[in-house]
Amino acid sequence: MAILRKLLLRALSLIAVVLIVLVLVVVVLGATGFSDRILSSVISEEMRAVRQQLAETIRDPQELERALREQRRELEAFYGLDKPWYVRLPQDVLRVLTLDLGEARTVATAQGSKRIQDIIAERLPRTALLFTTALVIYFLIGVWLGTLLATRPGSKLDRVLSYFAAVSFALPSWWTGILLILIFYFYLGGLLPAGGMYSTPPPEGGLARFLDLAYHAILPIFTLVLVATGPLMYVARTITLNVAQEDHVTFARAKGIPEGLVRRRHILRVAAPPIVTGLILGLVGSIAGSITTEIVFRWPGMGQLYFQAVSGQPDESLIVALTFVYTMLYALARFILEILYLILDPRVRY
Amino acid sequence: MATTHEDTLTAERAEPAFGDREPLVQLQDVKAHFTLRRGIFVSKAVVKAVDGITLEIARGETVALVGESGSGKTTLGRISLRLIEPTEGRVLFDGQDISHVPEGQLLRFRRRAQAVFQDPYASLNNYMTVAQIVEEPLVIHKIGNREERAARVREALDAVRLRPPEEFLSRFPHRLSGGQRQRVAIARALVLDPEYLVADEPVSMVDASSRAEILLVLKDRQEDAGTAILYITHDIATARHFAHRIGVMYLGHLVELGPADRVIDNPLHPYTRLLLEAVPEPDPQNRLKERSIIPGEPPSPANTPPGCPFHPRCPEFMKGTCEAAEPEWKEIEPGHFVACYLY
Amino acid sequence: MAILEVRDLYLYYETPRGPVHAVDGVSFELPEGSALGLVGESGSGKTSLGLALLRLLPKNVDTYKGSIRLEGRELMELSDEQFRREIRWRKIAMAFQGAMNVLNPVVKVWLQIAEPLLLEKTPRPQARARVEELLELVGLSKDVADRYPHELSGGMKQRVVLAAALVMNPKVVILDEPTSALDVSIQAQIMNLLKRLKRELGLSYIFITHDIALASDLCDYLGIAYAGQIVELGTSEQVLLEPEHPYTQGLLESIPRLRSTRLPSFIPGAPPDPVDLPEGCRFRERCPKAFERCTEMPPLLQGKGAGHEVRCWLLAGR
Amino acid sequence: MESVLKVILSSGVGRAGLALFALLTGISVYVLVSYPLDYGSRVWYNPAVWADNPAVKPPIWAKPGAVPHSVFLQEEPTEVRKASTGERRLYRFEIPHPYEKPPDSLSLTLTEAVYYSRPPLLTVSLTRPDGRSVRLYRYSPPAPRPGEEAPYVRHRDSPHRVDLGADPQVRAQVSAFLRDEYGLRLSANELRGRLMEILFGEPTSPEERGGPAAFRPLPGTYALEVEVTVFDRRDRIGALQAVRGGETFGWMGTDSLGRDLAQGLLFGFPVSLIIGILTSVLATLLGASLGIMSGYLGGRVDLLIQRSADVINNIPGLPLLIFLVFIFGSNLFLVIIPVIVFFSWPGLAIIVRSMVLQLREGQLVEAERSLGATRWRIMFRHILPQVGPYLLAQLIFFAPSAILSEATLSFLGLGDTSLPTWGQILEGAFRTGAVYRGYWWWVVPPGLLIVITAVAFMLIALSLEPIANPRLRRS
Repeated sequence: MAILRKLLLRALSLIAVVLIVLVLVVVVLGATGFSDRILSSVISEEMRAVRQQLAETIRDPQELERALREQRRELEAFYGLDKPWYVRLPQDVLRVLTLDLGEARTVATAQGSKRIQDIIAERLPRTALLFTTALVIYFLIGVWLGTLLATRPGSKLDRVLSYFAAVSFALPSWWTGILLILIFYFYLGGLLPAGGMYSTPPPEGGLARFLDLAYHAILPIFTLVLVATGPLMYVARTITLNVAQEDHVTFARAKGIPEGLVRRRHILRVAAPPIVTGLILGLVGSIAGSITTEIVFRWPGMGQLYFQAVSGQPDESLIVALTFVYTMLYALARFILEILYLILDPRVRY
Repeated sequence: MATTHEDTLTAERAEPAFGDREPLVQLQDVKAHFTLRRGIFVSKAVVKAVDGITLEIARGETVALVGESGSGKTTLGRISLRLIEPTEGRVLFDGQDISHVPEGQLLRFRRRAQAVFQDPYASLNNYMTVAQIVEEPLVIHKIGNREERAARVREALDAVRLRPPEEFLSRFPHRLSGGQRQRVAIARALVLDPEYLVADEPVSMVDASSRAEILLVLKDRQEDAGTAILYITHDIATARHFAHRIGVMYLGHLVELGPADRVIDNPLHPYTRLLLEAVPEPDPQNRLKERSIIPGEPPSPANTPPGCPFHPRCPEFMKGTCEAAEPEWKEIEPGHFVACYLY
Repeated sequence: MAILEVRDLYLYYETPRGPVHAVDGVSFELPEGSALGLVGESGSGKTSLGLALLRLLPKNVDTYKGSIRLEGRELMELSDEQFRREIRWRKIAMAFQGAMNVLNPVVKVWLQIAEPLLLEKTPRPQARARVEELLELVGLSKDVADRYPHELSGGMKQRVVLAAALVMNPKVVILDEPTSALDVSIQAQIMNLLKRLKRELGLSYIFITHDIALASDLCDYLGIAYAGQIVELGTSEQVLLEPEHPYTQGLLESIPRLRSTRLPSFIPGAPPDPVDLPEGCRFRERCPKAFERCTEMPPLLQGKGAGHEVRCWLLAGR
Repeated sequence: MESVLKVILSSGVGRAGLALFALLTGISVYVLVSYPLDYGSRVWYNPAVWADNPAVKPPIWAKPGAVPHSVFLQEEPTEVRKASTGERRLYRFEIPHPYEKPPDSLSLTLTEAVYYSRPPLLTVSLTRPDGRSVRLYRYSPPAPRPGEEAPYVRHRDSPHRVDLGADPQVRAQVSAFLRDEYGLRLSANELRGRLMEILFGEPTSPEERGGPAAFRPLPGTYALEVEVTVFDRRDRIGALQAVRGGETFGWMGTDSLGRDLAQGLLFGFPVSLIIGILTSVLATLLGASLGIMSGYLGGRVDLLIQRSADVINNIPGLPLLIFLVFIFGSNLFLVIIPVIVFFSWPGLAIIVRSMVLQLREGQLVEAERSLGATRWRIMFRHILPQVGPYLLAQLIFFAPSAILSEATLSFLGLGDTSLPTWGQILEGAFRTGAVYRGYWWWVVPPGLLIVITAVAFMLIALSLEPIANPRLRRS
């Protein structure tokens, strides 16, 4: 029961975080007048279409102006521009919370839907594909290398990999991506593609299509792995090294347990919960990395979408929706890892 | 319960003079209850660390509090120093109630009452030299000029047998042994010439061969300057040699109090008796016999049993009496009190 | 008949400041079914001695040599793998100091006790039964088996550690400060238990402690360690009643006696820096009886008769 | 603090980090002393400054033997001849060109012309190693405007620049030259893009005349001559500058606007260090003071600080960072650094609080309280020194994150455009597709410098591991 209560509390606090972020985003947009400006430009755009339409039916200029003013008021009421931003706020927040994310202005799905829900539904799996594959790979490599190094602190390999960890931490994922493009696309004569998810035109057939996707995913995933492995490896090494010095490890050795089992059961098993904590702390960096990696490799996922929403012609609904979705994603990933932590560490189950 | 062996020295030291002297520190029915929050949905648990204790310490007297972990002896010491505000009851120092005075007005009291703590590795600031550490109380209380303070620091170091003081002044704590550190801590406490000193397990983390040195320093001080000392310890044997009176604590209660030799030679409470039995002495005969032991483990102070707190483990447990109500505090022989239904 | 015979055992550590002489030429014999107490204060190297006997050496070992004979068999000739397979826990087990940190926090108690059994392919139900039997032997209830260490009190953990040490029916059990973190009442319970196990199972103990009074509670023989060396060795009677070494004498006099009014005394000064030991006798700087010879030459351990050995120049003249 | 330095110096990682850091600091100080503070707006983002530079050229060391970029400046005429009305002043530029290929470009820039009656007349011609001379270009500064009084000042602030490799007038002149000298008939239009090849070469062979014209390089010394005819002796020419565009440029090459990347990269040093240090100092100060307050004071202050820290700690940083910088603008000191600080403090505050909680219950604090020490004294004299080394380690650890965050924002086009940074140089490279064309000198050095700077801090931070993580000290 205690474990359930703990999870419930954690879930509640993460939900609170998502809410707070959502409110923060809406408040910032409203208080800076950004929201109003975007809305009025949307209305002006629609008014142009309306004017053309009405001009064909209404001949009298005065009549036309009146009809247009009427239309404009209706539109303003429709978008809520007739009320100040803080009156719209609860409504906006509620709308997003019920997953009614509105419509995008410039972006659409392959089928042409402008509903942000559809857009995200299309993009999210692509991001998830990159992100989770990379996460699994760098988790395995990082933990494996880190725990391996912990068995021989001070060795040459250990020192080399310490430097690698420092460099890996210092590598911006986008620059790493650019370098890899330069090497594998430019210098190696297009050995690997420079970006995108599929070749143009995409190959037909399930397997061919999948292979094409995998071929395009190699560099972005490699980028994410390269950047994230070092820090995780270092964390895993430090934690394992600490655990290896604890008395219970000596006790296990004294019992005549073979070194392999000592490592697995008495060092790694004990080091696992704090390593998961390290992974949780690295999550923020991974999300940031996945955004810039998508941009560099023109991977049509959420990160690229976010970039599009912010740069060029800003799209308020899209920004709010994506910030919200990113926060939720993060909270979810974090929650999953925390469940893992609880499973791994009997001490916190009570 | 007649005493079996009497000893001239004992009789002399047991002179019940202290009860008549003017008390310096008076603890009157003090309680310290802490609420322990277990979680948002769970009710709070109340830890009764100290549960109604009355004790007086006279000028020039050493009172030892003995008991095992969780008995509340450390909390009681802290209350007497007003490091903890008692939940109930009063603490009088030299006749003045200090139990609820705001921290800002305690400065004069702080100058007159001092403490030495258990862990000489944790109670000294590792970033300060011995000279700075011992001088600090003088700086805080704005006593003397630089030269006067330096002289007093040297005096204090000499008094705790860190000799010659010059050799220690500029050292950092990590260059000292546990016993030496503890003497620095004592010098820091004594440099203000306190009237009252709480020594909380001052030797438990010091090598056996150096313990007596520290306790003798304290004893000298008490004899020369008439300092009242509250000596908190789990080592009842040292209490016999360095205290005038011994109080035995169990789960926040004082179960027995009396002149040191009387408590050792004529223990009244079953707990005291078993505790004494458990103390090993270097004797080759020991290995040939088993000790009588206190069964079980002490319950948590968050969950104290009703009635006499010791009744679940007591070999003399009387059903219907011991668990019903707390036993009264009775004086069995002059100055020797106990809380037990056996008397 | 000595079950364990240790001759000239050395264990030095490498540190940035120089080598630490943790165990510096230690020799003793442990007769079968008896208990030898090794008493020493901080820096005496007593814990290193326990580790040296089980060959649990830290990474910064500088020197590790000497002779350890178990039932007449030289252990120093065994390979690490042989030592692990044949000696650890099967012949020599150890109940560690500080039971708080000795148990693996994420593994259930029963598995930690049964681990060496399961390695030998003992079927799980049988191993489980053995664990429950041991838990009862050390005075714990069976349901402790399925708990995690953090759910146990200090005294219970110490018992679990003891049960774990007994699981393979070892000949020798090294007890490293098994009660130092416990209250006296719990300490007395554990000491009684140790006595009972010794009597009932015929165990031989090496009892490592800083508390000479506690050692007398269990030990037939006592060795007094100072700065990596044994300075006095003999039966409990010899060492406690007729101590010859000034350090032993000082140590005994510094114990406060409950039943006597004589004030305890103390040994002035502090143990020497293990990296920078004094010339000659290592105790001479604190010794009230030190004379010229003590600064010139380190004294050797010499027999005084009836197995009583003392490392002191005072005895050389006799 | 001494001991911290000792810890850093005791490991190879720490020594390497410290050496790197010293180097970076040295370069930054040099840049701060020798560059104007408004370098960004006045130089880097001013296209006129870079007009003469070749676009996207690699550094000189990358292509040995390539035609270098050369600038020839003359402020005084080489020769002056009196004329009936005024003077003829000759400016002569000797251009050594021993290369087997033509230069990338040739341009001439006139800065400041002052005249009193009629505008001076400039006639530009090129004399080649074979003795042939080509008339290239004629120019007169704009005539006086109605109502304007002498002296008439022209091109003082906007110099007149002519690209001799692309100007239509030059094409027409060269077309005439080919016809007159070699009998080659090539229209001005056909010469588009081939002027350099023709001016710095000669037709391959007489047999091929009439066919499609081919030219072979003509190595030797060329002379670009500018004859300035003035109609009043007081007339003045400020300076004339001829530029032969090379295949390479400077130590670090150029970007698509012809900017000297060496300058931009150099200017990035102090900017990066300032971002790193300022941000980490602010984040550490904020985190440490909130953590100490939270831990020592407890109660509502504690609750408020810890709840806020928890929320901020649970926000995915970059999306919010992008959002806030996008909304509030990209001023480095007013927005970017404060926002990064805002996202950085919580972790530290949480850890410092737990350390302080432990210390507060510890015997040192208890001892100090019983001595009568004030809260203030305990917090700063006794608690702070104990968390101090840890704070220092964190301070250094924050810096690379801050540098990377700013670089990422810059890369996303949200950088502060008043200061050139490495991230912005990379943004330009990525936006213009430099990666796909292999312009490595534009892409690799800025990223490498970001990494090196971050690594310098990281190495120091790693060497402080025994302080930041005291459990390791046991080994």
